[in-house]
Amino acid sequence: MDGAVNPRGEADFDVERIRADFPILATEHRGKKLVFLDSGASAQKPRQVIDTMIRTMETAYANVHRGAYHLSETATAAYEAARAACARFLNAPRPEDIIFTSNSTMAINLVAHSYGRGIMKPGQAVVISEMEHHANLVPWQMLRDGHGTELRVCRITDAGELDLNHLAELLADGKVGLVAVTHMSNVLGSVTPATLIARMAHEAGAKVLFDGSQAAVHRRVDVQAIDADFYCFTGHKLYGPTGIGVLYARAALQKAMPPFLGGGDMIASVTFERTTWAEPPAKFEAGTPPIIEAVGLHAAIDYVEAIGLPAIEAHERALVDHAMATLPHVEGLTIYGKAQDRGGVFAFALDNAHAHDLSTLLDRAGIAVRAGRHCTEPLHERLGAGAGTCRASFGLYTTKAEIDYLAEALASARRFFA
Amino acid sequence: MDGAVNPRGEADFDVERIRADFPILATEHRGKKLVFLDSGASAQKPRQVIDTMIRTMETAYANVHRGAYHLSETATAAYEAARAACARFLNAPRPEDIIFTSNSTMAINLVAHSYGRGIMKPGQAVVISEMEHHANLVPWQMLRDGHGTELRVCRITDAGELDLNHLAELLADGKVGLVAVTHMSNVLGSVTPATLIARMAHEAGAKVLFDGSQAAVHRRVDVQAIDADFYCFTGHKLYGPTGIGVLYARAALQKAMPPFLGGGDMIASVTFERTTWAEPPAKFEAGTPPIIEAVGLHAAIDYVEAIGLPAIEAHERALVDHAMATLPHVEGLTIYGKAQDRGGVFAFALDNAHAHDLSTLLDRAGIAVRAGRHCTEPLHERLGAGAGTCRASFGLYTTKAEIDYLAEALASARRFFA
Amino acid sequence: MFDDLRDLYQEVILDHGRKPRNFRRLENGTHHARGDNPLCGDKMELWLALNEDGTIADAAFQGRGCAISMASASLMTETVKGKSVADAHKLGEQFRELAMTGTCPHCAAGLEDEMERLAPLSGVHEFPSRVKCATLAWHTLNSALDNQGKEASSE
Amino acid sequence: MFDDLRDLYQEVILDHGRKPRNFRRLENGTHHARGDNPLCGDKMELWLALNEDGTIADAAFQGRGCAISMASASLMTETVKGKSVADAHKLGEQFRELAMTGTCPHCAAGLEDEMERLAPLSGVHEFPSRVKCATLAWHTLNSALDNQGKEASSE
Ligand SMILES: Cc1ncc(COP(=O)(O)O)c(C=O)c1O
Ligand SMILES: Cc1ncc(COP(=O)(O)O)c(C=O)c1O
Repeated sequence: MDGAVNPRGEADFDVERIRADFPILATEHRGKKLVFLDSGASAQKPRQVIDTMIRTMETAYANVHRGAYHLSETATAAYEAARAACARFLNAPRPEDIIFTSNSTMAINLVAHSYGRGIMKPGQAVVISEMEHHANLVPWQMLRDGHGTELRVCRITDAGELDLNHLAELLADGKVGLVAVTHMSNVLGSVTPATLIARMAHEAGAKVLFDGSQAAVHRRVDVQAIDADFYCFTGHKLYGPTGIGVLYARAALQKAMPPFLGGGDMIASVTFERTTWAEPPAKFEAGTPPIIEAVGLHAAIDYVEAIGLPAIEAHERALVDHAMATLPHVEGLTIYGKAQDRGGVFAFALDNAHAHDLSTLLDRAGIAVRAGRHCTEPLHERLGAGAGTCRASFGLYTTKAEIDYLAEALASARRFFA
Repeated sequence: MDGAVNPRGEADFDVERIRADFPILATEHRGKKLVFLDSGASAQKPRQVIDTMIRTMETAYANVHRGAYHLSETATAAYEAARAACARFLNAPRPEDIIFTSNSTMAINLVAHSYGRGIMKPGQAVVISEMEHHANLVPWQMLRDGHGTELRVCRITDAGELDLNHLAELLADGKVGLVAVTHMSNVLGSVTPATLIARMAHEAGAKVLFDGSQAAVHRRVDVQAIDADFYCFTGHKLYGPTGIGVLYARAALQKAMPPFLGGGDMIASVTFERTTWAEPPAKFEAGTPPIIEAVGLHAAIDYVEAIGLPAIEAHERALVDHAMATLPHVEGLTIYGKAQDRGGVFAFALDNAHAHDLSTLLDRAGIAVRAGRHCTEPLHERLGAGAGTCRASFGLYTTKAEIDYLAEALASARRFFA
Repeated sequence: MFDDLRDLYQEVILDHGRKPRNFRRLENGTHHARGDNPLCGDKMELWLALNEDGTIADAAFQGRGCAISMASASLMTETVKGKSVADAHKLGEQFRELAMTGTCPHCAAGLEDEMERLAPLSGVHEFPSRVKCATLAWHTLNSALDNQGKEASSE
Repeated sequence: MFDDLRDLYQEVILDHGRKPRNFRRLENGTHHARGDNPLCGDKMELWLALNEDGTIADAAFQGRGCAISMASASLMTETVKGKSVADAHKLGEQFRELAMTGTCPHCAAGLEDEMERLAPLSGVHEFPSRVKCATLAWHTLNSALDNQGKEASSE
């Protein structure tokens, strides 16, 4: 299979060595080798992450922040080290700029409450885009309906790129309080020009949030270079455990925002009459946090950083190039999204085959792809694919041979439904 | 050590066999065997839970609900089986009455938003008690300050029991929309008379929520027998993973309540203008849920059910009886809480030794206890222990020998600070 | 490559999926419902025309969905025509059992021929995430009969 | 049983913990702050009286807390009396380093005697969750000097 040296010269990206780290890739399903092309929904976990979680539970587990005893100190240190790792991963100025949540969805809901309801005024507007995941759409609808903000939707071009002229129009009246857009589409793979968007938002007096659920997995993110106010990602897509998400929020905003959830560990002092909040980020982390998950996420970050985000990006770019060179030869296949700057995700449809039927066939061949609308119903309407599409998404363990196999299976499926 | 047959005749509660299931109990800390008396903050994890989580990540992991392929179907079935296990564990009528959250704190915040803001009217009141954990206090303060409800605090007696006469008074004017009280205090161990409280609440036209974070670990809970409207617990205290909590909510209430968090998987249909919600419980579970954690929690429930909640309760009652017979012999020791019905948790203080100093000493002897106010600051003021206490809490792996060792260490600590 | 899927996608399914019968609006319908499977984006609209005596005179549908859901709706409209409302409900129950388990040991007497006709869909029971595709039409039928105008959902 | 804890709880610590010096209100104070460690419930109130020339004429505190935090506050008030504000800040920085690492290689010349006096608290560095107990008094000092009236927190 491919690996070792590839045309772009990432000689040290040895995909077979990487695959050996993922126990699930060695499993068979109904007698077929697993070809997992659904990493965009959730990625598989390397041995390094699994082992770290085991070790924590077997030797170093206790609740954090609450105990003065040795085991709790150890657990607290590990939890805080995970925060520092996330800060490094995003190049956030300080560990305290990182808030742990349960997933990206919760991170965005937190911003919708603590910044949206807490700081924005009714009548101000939130700008999202046509290609947002429901996680970055529904919270803003709920804010609109509950708080009286306006919701503006920035168009995308037919190539699947953010329409920056439209964005400029939407920002022109100065009423926008927040631009909340994806950093990479989970359907089209399009990467948005984050630095430019942030500059446009800031010039119009708005803050900016990037949904980095996909982007952070596929390329190096630098929140300071982008000048992001908020940036989120989710652990389970970054080869880490479920149950943990990450929100970067600029220190001054964390200070200004009221908390979202109430409970233990987020207060400085409590009486029945009055409560004062702890300092950020504790203020935003109510209750027992995802301790084992934070430690697992730390291991996942160490894992991808050891491989190197640039190497991962190059590997996935090579995969996308290969897919775009190979798949169009399959008769009757439509591929969605033609953005210049794109990551290892794309949606597709086959004439005469409904996405759901197609995914059942591919599954029979051992290929896991998603079918449906991938939590982007409005985008699918926009694409004229309201009935749904299939989506393939690559991970660092994906090979060109797997893409060739997908092409073969698609050609065969076409004959099946002919 | 104790085990095998004990005076109460639970012949088959073999604590040594149970201890062998918990890898961490075999570890040493600074040369001392671990005596873990902080299970009330978070319990240790048995091999059965750890192995299930490993197996899931190694052989059966994918995102749930979103894929038509085999691996995703397997993961979805496992996630839904965990929901069914939680329903059985609480004797909820149907699996769909269970909502997964990230912890108890989130479960209570969900109720404070979806029921509190969603259904309650400003001017209505929430009744809590003097012995609530901050998780069941701060969300109601935030509701009061944001929604205009009143917050009423039911007194406890000097024995540490809920003052039912006072509860009756607080309910008398019919303005109470919700009674939200602990089912077992995390400081005093007091178990509250849930069935009676629910009846009183319902007769006054109020719904009732029980914070079962402690109770569900220590005895069998039957939400139908209690007639609870809401009941929550948290995975990590039940020998399961962090990152998952459970909310039982009566079906009719789930139907009536608006959702709390917005995102994927909780919608039926989305356009930019308007979103319709999925059926409960999906409506309340936005985003990728704690999949690995749900499977781990399922294993934890299977584990405690195999031992049997009645056996666990009897074991812990024997431990408490032993502690109450032994520890008062330590000179200068105060034990807080004297409720008739109590579980394996108690707070204590030693004359001339601040709780924090005491816990550092005990830690040196290998004993893990918590020092502080255990997220119950108002209760500590009520107890005249505003500077904090130490707390010992038992798990199913706790032995009488460990309690004897605690007594010895306390006597020695007293000499140290004399 | 996919020969072992011929059990699920029998020729009759592919045929009904490609050319669903009764795929039209019913202008003179007496009952109507929409059905929706949010997960896959399947949507359908169902019309029924009942006779005075309560039997189903006509049934028709429109919508979009996978081969399984289109074929199931097509076969359903064919099967319920001429049946009493009670029999239509009974068929729905039995069909759901068939779709979930692959067999229907409790299938009541008197409807054997109709169940025979629906049998090609029984292969779906091996595909848990596809069962809903097959049952959506029947959910929608229920909601048209019970509860005029309310949306059905197979979720 | 606890002999190896004598490094942390040296006799001077236990003595200052039991009988803290300068434990009183300062009626004629010029500076004041509250300090709070929410985790353990430690609370303290600190008063300073500064001379015209900016040296610290008097320092006193009240509050509740563990032996470490009481002893640290007691030693701190003794140590800063007569010092300039700049020296008090410098002592605070050096003390925090001592508490966190157990040594203070960068300790500036000129304050050796004062650091010597604070040395008994250096054992705290082996107890990460107790470092805050030792530094709370110095955080409170900073906030009294910098920022009249604002609460300090060692969180
Ligand atoms: C009685 C009680 N309620 C609520 C909680 C909060 O649980 P969690 O931190 O898992 O949300 C706890 C434990 O910390 C508790 O003991
Ligand atoms: C772009 C994007 N945003 C948000 C999410 C939501 O992530 P989660 O479900 O982990 O909250 C996803 C993935 O589902 C995504 O792809």
